Amino acid sequence: MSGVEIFQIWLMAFVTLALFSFMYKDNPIYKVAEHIFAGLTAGYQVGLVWDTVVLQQLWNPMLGGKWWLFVPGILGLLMFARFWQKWSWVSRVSLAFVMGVTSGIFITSQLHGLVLPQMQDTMVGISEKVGESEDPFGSNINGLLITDGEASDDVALAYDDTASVAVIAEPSVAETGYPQVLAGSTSSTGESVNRNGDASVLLQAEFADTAVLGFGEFYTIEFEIRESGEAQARSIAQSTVWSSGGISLTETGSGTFLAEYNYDPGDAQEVGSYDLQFTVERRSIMFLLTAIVIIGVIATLIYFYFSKPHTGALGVTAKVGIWFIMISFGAHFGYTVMGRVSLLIGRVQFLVEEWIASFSHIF
Amino acid sequence: MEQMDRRWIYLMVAIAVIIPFIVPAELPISITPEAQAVFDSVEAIPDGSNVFVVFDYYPSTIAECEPMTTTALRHFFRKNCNVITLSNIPLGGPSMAETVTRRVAEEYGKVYGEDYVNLGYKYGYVAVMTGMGSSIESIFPTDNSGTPLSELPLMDSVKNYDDIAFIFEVADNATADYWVSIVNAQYGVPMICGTTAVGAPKYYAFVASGQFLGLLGGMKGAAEYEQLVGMPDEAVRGMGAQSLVHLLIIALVALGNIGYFIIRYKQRRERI
Amino acid sequence: MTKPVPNSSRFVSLGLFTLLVSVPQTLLAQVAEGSAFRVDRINALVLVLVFSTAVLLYTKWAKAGKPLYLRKIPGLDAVEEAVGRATEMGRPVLFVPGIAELDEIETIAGISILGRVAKIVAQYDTPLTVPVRYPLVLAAGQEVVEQAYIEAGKRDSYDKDTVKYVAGEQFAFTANVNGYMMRERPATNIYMGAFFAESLLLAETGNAAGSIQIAGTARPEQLPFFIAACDYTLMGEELYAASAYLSHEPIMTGGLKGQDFVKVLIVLCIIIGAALVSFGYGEWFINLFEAV
Amino acid sequence: MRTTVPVAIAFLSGLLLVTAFFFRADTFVGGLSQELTVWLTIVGGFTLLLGVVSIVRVNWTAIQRRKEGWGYKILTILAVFAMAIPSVLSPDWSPLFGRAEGSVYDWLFQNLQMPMMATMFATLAFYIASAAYRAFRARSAEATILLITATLVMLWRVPMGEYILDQLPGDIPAFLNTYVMGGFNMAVQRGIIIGAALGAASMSLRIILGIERTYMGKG
Repeated sequence: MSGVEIFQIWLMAFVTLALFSFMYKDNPIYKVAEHIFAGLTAGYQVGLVWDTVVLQQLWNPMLGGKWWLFVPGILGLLMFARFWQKWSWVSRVSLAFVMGVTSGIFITSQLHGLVLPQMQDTMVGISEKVGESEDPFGSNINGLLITDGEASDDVALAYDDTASVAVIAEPSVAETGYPQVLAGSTSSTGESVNRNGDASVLLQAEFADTAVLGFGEFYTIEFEIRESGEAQARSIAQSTVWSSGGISLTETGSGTFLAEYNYDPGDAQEVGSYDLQFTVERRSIMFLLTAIVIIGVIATLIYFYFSKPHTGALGVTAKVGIWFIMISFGAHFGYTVMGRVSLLIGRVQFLVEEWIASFSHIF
Repeated sequence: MEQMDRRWIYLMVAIAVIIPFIVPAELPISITPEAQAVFDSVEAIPDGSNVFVVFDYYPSTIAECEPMTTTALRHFFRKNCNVITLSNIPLGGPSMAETVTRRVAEEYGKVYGEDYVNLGYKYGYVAVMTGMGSSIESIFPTDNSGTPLSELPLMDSVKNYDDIAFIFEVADNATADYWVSIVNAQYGVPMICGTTAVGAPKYYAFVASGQFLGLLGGMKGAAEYEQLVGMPDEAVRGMGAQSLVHLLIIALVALGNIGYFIIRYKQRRERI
Repeated sequence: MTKPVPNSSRFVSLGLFTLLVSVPQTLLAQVAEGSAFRVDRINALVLVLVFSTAVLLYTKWAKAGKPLYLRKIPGLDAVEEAVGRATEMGRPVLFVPGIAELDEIETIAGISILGRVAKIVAQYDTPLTVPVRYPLVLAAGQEVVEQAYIEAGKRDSYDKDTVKYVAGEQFAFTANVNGYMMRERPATNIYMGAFFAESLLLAETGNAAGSIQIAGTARPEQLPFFIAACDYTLMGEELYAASAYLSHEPIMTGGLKGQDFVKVLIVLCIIIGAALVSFGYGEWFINLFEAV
Repeated sequence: MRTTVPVAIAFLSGLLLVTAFFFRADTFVGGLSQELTVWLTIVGGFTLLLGVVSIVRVNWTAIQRRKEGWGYKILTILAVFAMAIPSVLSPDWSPLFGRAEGSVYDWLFQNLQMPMMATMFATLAFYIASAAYRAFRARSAEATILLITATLVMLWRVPMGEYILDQLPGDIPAFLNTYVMGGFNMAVQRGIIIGAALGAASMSLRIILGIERTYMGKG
């Protein structure tokens, strides 16, 4: 450690201890440090503004051909007019410009960037998506063929012409996310899918889940088909929070599940060949958390609603609001304590690890 | 007990904070999902991307914030990302960005101008953030030390937010709100925030809405991040002192309340 | 405080006109050309327009003297009581209008509450001290207090040093005010405005000095300290509501009512959205609020 | 004139920025608003110097009038100049000038200003401990909720405290993070954020339309 470095560390330690000494009581050394501190803080800004504003942003670009920058330059200088009583109103012009531009950015950014997203995220349902299978089939898959029982041409389009239905599929990706659709797992029985017939076809899909379902968690499953070249898939069966959608789910082994659905092609679809898609989402009933969030946001907004007296239902909501607010402020308090303590730790870290450590270089 | 000189309390705090530095103890540091998300989202950025590391904190909070910027820089340099630093703090921000970044860059043998650039400071954060959406050069014609951006090879490929893959904001004040409401909302640049503990509770709202991909709260958050990146440093070392002082403060709160209830109980008895 | 200036109504109507008529028209023209307008931000435009209209209409009504209801804030009654207590004890009242500049809305609210406090103080002839951190706040504060003494008919009791500039630096300011509290032991301390880390230092010293304390600030991170160490606390927007309630300033009242109106809309949207999403029909509705 | 010109400038510049938000950046409005934001960073930069001038003036007056503690105020003024003068001189003349590493400016910042700022805030840890002992009383139901939450959060956020929580039944740390921080706290913060955003937007609107002029120092 060089002499200069030791001097620097001792200087830093001196001002640190000088300011801490105020804890014991006010004293001249503290006052010296405090006044130097106030001056340095002001002086720092002079260098900063001179270099980054006056030179970098104003003077050099003006020399470089952006002559029109003399306008903001003058506006900036006019700020100093406030030190002369008679002309102080002139500084308002500059101030008004700063306030005008800032306000212009503010209105839109506050409403667009804060209010909209925060509102949007509060509109949550009672279940939350925890995991989702990737679309396992990509583009190069076989599909589901629906015939009208006559057009053998249709059959010939893509598949073995003895089968009126052909399924399916080598999943192209199944590496990420859970649940994972298992390779080669989606299938149907070989029965005919004839939209004029009454036979239905059993669609099956298997998926695996790396983690066991936790409390309040469940799967939602969707079979979809997509006409070749069409972007939007059509749902043919969907299990949701509220219903099974005719899909049955059985556990087949450790962590693998089989989803089955009896598809009646007479229901809806046109004759043609389709891509078959299958997705599974792992969801969690988040009733409690959702309720806390929605009630909390609304109660807080109502607490700060001043146009009606807080009586009746409004009063109850506001009362709930204040309890929520107290919990939040408690969290704030805990965190603030943590923050202040950290700052002290930073100084002690310096004193112990650098200053006291430097003793060995001197003594 | 009510009359206890507060200087005794100051002394207890001082002792509690010094002991762990003299007798260090290794403490297990648990990881919150918010900190894990910070690590994961940085990991997910393609190697070699251009990223912002923003020094929006005053020197007063270096103890909480500097471990975050230091670790972030290590994390990015390890991934060979190009780091662009800037600050919206007129008091010390650009100087700290300069010092910290240079120090970490030396660890990784990174070259100024090619691997990292310090844009420095400009007045008016709303204008700075808005203006960089169209052109970084119009707001920062030069870097912090006055070199025109055109002379810095890294800035050839960085014109505005379209060329920025990620924003790592470290703030001890409300500037993080404007990175969210202006840059993230209007330009869709993904971001995370490292903040002092004082600001952390508020930012849970931005994490929930997905506007922040993750959150580091205070020195504990910094310690978690250091742990995740695999480079335990100042914040991890500070956890011992942090623990002791917290326990001391909780004990003081409890003591104060016990005294309060005893007095209240006595008063009530006297009234009867 | 902000007094209506003769030509201000012209700007208001000009602004209203521009915002409500010409901007959408230009924008629609642009859409027709299918060019530069950000159609994807139309939701934000609607929000901006609804919000601006609400604020401006309420402000207009407030200026026209239409009675607009604002509920009373509980902590405000406490102010009167606390000043009364100071009179009984013959000790001064301390009022700190925050430590921010005059361009901060919290400071403006603080100053307008100061006007009310000064009036009560003047009536009871209780000494008042108002330390400030910025010259502009000093000017505004002096004007408000003097006005209050005049309105109370106590012009002669007004002392120009009631409002005084103490120090420009945060902690220097705090140390000074704390010193005052320990020396003079004011019976009542009122903190209304923007406070930062010094909130705790002030409130704790006041607590130690045995003063009744009433605080108000809009900064959530400082509120826990005021709540814990003060007898009454105005939280967040209550501060603004209090100043609007006390000052009957149409600009403040109008703004507050306009915000309240939009708040109700937001609450309704959240309820509708959450219900739709829970039953699985919410996607289109949620997409209406997408910010791009 | 003294009011109309500033109000008109605030109105025009504000309206332009609002309009530009709804147009693409490569339009005329977009370009103009971009130019105005650049101007703002220049004009606003000068406001930082206003504070410096104020400090020097206030301290200088105090010294002239030999006010209490005027001796210390000399130090303040000396410190301003010690920091400012070398920083505005060209680094081409001497490596001590300018703002780069090795300059007087940087040295004073690193070795005096930075440790001082850090220490100023560090003292708050002592005050907060003392306040915790004195002021944080379970006076009412609300204060009790605040106190309990604060204690739990304080325990949760440090390794030793978390160890203690882990000894209790149930996964308290996870509950704190998910329900207290991500539930109750998050909902309240969101309500406050929305309310504050509306407040800020309403203030901005009034500034643009010239209804609000307190910022001009007009009482």
